[in-house]
Amino acid sequence: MAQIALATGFVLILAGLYGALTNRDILRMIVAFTIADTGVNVVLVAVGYMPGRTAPILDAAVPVAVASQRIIDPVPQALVLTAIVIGLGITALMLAYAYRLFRLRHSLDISNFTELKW
Amino acid sequence: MVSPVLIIAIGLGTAFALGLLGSTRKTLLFGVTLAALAAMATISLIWLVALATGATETAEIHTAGVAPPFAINLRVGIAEAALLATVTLTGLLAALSLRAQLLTLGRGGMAVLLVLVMAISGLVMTRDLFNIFVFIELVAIATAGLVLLSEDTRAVCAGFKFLVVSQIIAILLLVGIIFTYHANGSLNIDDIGATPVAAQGAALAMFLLLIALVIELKPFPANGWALDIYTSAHPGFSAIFSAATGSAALFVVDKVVAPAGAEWLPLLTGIGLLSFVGSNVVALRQDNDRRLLGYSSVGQLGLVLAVIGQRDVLGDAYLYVAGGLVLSHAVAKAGLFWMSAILRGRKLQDWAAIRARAPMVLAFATFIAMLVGLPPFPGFYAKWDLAQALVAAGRLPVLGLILLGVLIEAAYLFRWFGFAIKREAPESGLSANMVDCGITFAAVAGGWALGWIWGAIPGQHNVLATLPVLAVVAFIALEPLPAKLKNVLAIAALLGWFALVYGDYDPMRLIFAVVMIPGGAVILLASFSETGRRIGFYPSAMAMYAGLALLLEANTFFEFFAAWEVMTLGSYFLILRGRMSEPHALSYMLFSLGGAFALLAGFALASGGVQPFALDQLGTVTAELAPWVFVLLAIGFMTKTAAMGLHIWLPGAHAEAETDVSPMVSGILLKAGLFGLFVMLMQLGRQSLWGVDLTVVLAWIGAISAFLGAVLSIFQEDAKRLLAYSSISQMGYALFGVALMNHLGWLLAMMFVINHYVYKSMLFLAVGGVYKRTHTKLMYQMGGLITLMPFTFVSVLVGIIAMSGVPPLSGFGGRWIFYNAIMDADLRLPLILIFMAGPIGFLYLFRLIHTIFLGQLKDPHRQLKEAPFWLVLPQMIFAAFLIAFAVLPGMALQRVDGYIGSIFGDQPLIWQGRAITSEFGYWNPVAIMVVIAVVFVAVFLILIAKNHDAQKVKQFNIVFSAERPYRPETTHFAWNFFAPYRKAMGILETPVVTSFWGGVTDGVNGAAEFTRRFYTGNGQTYAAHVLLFVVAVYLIAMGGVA
Amino acid sequence: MIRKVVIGLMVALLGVAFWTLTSGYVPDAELNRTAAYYAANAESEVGAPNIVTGIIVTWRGLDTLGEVTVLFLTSAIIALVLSQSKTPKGASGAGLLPSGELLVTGARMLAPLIALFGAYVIMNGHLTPGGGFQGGAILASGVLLSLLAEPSRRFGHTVIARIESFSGTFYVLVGLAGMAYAGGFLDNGILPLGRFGTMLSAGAIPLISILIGLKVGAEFSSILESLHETEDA
Amino acid sequence: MSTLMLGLGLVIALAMVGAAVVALVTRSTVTAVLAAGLVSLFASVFFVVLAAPDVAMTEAAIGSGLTTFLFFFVMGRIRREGEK
Repeated sequence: MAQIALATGFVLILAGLYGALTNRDILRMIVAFTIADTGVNVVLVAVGYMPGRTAPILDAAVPVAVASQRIIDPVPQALVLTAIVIGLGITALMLAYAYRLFRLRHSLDISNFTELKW
Repeated sequence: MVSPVLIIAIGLGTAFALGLLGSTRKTLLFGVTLAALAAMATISLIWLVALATGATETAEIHTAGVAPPFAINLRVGIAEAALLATVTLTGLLAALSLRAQLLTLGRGGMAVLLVLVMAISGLVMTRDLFNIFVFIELVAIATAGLVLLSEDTRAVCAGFKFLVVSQIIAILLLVGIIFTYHANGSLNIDDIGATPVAAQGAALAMFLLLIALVIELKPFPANGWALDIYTSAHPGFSAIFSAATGSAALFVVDKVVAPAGAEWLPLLTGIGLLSFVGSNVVALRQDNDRRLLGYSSVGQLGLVLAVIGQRDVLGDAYLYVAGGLVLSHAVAKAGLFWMSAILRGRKLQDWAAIRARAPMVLAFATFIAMLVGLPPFPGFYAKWDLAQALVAAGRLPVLGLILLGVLIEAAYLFRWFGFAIKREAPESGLSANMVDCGITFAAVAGGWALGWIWGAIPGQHNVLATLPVLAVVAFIALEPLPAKLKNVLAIAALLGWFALVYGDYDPMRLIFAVVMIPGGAVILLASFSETGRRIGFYPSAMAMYAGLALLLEANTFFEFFAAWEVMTLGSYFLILRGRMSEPHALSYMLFSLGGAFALLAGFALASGGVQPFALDQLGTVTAELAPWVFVLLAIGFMTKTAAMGLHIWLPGAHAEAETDVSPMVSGILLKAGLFGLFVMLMQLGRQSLWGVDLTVVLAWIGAISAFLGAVLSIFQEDAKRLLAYSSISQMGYALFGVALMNHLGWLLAMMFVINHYVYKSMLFLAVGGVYKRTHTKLMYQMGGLITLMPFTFVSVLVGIIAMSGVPPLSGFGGRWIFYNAIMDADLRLPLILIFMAGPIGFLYLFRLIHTIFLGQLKDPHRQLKEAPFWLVLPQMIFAAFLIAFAVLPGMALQRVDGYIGSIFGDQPLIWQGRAITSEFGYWNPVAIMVVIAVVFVAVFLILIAKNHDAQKVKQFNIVFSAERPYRPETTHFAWNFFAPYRKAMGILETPVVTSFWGGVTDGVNGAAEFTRRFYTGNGQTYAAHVLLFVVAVYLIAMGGVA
Repeated sequence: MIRKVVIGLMVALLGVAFWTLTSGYVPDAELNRTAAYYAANAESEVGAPNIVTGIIVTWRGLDTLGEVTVLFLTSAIIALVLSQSKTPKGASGAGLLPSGELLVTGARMLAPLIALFGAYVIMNGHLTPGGGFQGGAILASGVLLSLLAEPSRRFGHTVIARIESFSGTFYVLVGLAGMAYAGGFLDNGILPLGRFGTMLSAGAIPLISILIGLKVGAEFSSILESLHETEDA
Repeated sequence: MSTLMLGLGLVIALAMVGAAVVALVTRSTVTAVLAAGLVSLFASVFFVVLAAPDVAMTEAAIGSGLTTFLFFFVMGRIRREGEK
């Protein structure tokens, strides 16, 4: 299972990167990056996964005493939560930038914004 | 002690709380923001001082009340505290620099700035991998926000490109972090380092982590995105981006690479070096100031990354070296960005506007010297220690590339400085106000303070604490005084110093000291002819003299090298003062730095990293290394004596310098190279490499310099250029003498030290006086000045007699010793060259007197007066000295002769009364003087007797008989005077060396032009570059590491 | 075309690296030492049955503070970005959903429910899945819904800004209180841990969750509003 | 682990990749945004399978919900701007 999740996550990352680097439409670049971000999240969660164990929540079924035999690693999940929110922040920022760029040139083609160079 | 967590809490809390203050009271908001930044800076400084003085230990701060690795922890040690102070102070000053934008935009902008400074501080302190990621993202987002504060709409594009790359970095970083966690079971950096890992994929995870952090450092060539930010963002922000963010990112790499292990260091070294050299090459073709600073920033980050790669060999010196480079970079770059806020124009030439403000020039010079690593700034100490460690570890190629990079960086920075000093200043190019200037000078003060601190660290020799350098600082402070008063003080300072030290010197050093220190004071007499305040002259001149004074004082390699660099810097500023000297000063600086780097490498090779290493231990170098040390040092010293091949800087630099500067740089400065050669040869003696005796090579170079210098000299039309080429020739003689490695050869060289100083200074002053009156240096525009400027004529006459080596003046003494010396030696072939240089020398010297003083007086010159008194006075002193020295050479030479005898263990000269006897003959100066005087008086009387036969001719009675000449100079009989010889010797005039160095310059510039096409401006292409970079490094690294 | 091939090749090479990671990946059989520590000490140290919440609020509280700050920054910057450009007049909204009577009524009815649900998720974050982020996002979706339903109606910017500032400042202050009264910055032990598994337990975790929820909700709302607004900001 | 779970995981994984491919190749930006939202939605289901309920909730609310709306808001703005 973990391998499947890992592979899926990596495929999403690679697909996202490819899309972000080949699509010249700025909005589509951002879409591609969100896909890559999702892929990263899947990879992160997959790394914490341990077959046959439950979510890291202690309750009647999982008392503290046996917790370390029953639950999966909670750390990657905590990291992913942070990563998701940060990803949203960056996506929102890029979108706002996209709007500003569009206002600047009435175009969303990244190759039109090259006056800074050399 | 307040907890450093408060830096984070204050930054964040204030950013959040700004919203509670309402959005209308912007001044209040700004005040609160500044107060918060000031509080953060204060906490950092308190910790810095406490840690530096040993009042407290490195602090480990736990959050959540749990020890690491289970909760995030922070650390504040000396390195962290220094960086925190840099970051917070930069933030505070940047807030002031950005005040107009922040006040317009209100609390949003201020909150973003606060969060940025907080996040960079957090990045410095945290010891947790994922926490690093969070702070990096915060920094990235805040950067994208603050970029928008620029009035430049292109900043929007730059910000977007930056965000795209940030996304890629985030992805790589997260994947790297999670797999590192998987392999180690911990996110704590120290914990990861403490547990050995065998898990599969750990190396790859570490690679992804490191490469993501390295891309944060904008490595060349995957850095187009960052350069656009430098170009378009508000300079107040760029200062943070370069100084604070860059330094923190470096520190993060340093933190992570510690647990990653030493096998990653070569990779970092490689990336760092590529980035350093590559960025600097591309920067050569920049003409936008901020983009140039961007390339320089990126290059500096690369340099420090390469230094991080050397942490395994730097040992205890690691923090000192890396810290010195980082802090120099941070302070200088922030200062330059803030300065660029004051400048209206964006072209490098527009910086000429600062010329009107001396403090601005001082600031600019300070920053450039810091970046290039010149004394007394920390980069200089760092460079020295780095070189020692690298050579000791056998990493010469690394050292070579670093020095190459520094040289290229120096090329564009000093070219820029030249623009600022020499180009035409744009109308109202400055928008100076109190705050921006204040910020800039805060950086200047920081730079000098750092220089002091780096020198004051135990075990170091504090360049700033030496008396001569303090005198230079004093002269900077004395700038508002009138020039005449400063001149009195300068002469007093030189003589005072000489009185203080002369008792300690051996006879040889004493000769040099007399030439350099009181000799300098005599030349300074000529400076009384200047009026006004002469801003910039005295600090520069005193820096040169300070360097020379310290050179003679130096006991260790470090002291010698520091003195050498101080001297170089001072003389560069002096030379740059000349009216047309911009390109020449630059080439002087570059050759000097190149030579200095050869010295640096040579010293490091000799000491093998042992410090301090005394100069007189040079002889203890192992036989294996000695020839290489010899070669490096000889190259370094010969750049200063302008030996043929390394000479092309000299003619322009000497000829275009000011009237009283030319004799200083020619008569005095060239001797520093000779002094170095003496010191070196005294210790190392003869060395041979691949069966070739290196002293013979030197002798050949000396002979060729003597010959070709003379040949080139005879074809000059510019009187000062003629003298400059003659200096090359004269130094060639001296070099030849030194390289003979026998008693008489050295005595000859010592004789040249004295003679060349006297007559070259005299001739330069004389020609300078003529220039002052005629406003031309071209000889064919002059003539017949003998009646109008008789004193000057006398000094030129005395000068050329002395120089050409005919009796009775001291030049003949030189020749006499010289012929004795070569009879002793077994070098027959170079002898021929040297012999031929003699008569050729006579040809150009003849022109000097014939064309300027004899012949017809030109119409525009009829009303001329004698040169100013203060120019004539030192000439007369020199003339008197020459005559005295000719009669009594023993007064100076006898002691030196004895001293040299004690080195070589022989005594070929016998000093008897007025006569000197060698095995080949004897020389009685007094007798010769009497004979010559009698002959001269006799001929003179005959001439006077026959004077009535002479006929006066109107000046233009034949020349204008036909049509008007197309090129007026061709009508002067002295133009192209030696055209007939050109047919024979023209081939020697082919500018082979100039073409060679020109080719090198063109090649580097071409490479720069080619490389910068790489930066297409397309954000997507930049992102592709980043990916390409990652993949390329991956392929290389997996070959080497995994 | 060449560009696509080159990029494809590079992505493929990166894929090789990732493939190495995947193929060499072996899931842990035991919890590693960090995770084991959390499992063993969730009750005694933070008192939160939901270990993930315990980690993000307390053990890795600094990350979470940073993350909240990311949203704060984003919303501030987006406001800056958009305030520099005037928005054209005209129809508003995404234009996907018709803002009919039904939707308006539905939204008005749903909004309190959504808010309640958000509050529940926030308050139970330390017991069950959920917490400040999730709850905050749910709160924001309530705002989103009413934005869609009634594009012309505007939430008070000042109210959102006040909530944003207040919760953020208070969060930092709670963190500092941890330094003064407990083991360190962001230590939840400033309040009694209470009885394990009840609503009012786990020290300051519920309090911090509320602050996070409010903060996140306010930031999201402000981002959404900024991007949605029709008039000049 | 049951084969059923494994099969479920595989199906979701394929669905995610499929949606991602659609998002990247489609000509319409609207479709792309929706497909990307779908990827997130599938991911959140996947997280439930991977025993990460907290993450699943967050991904669903933020990744697929809010992000998608952000896209539409900006696209709406851009369209109005373009019509001007």
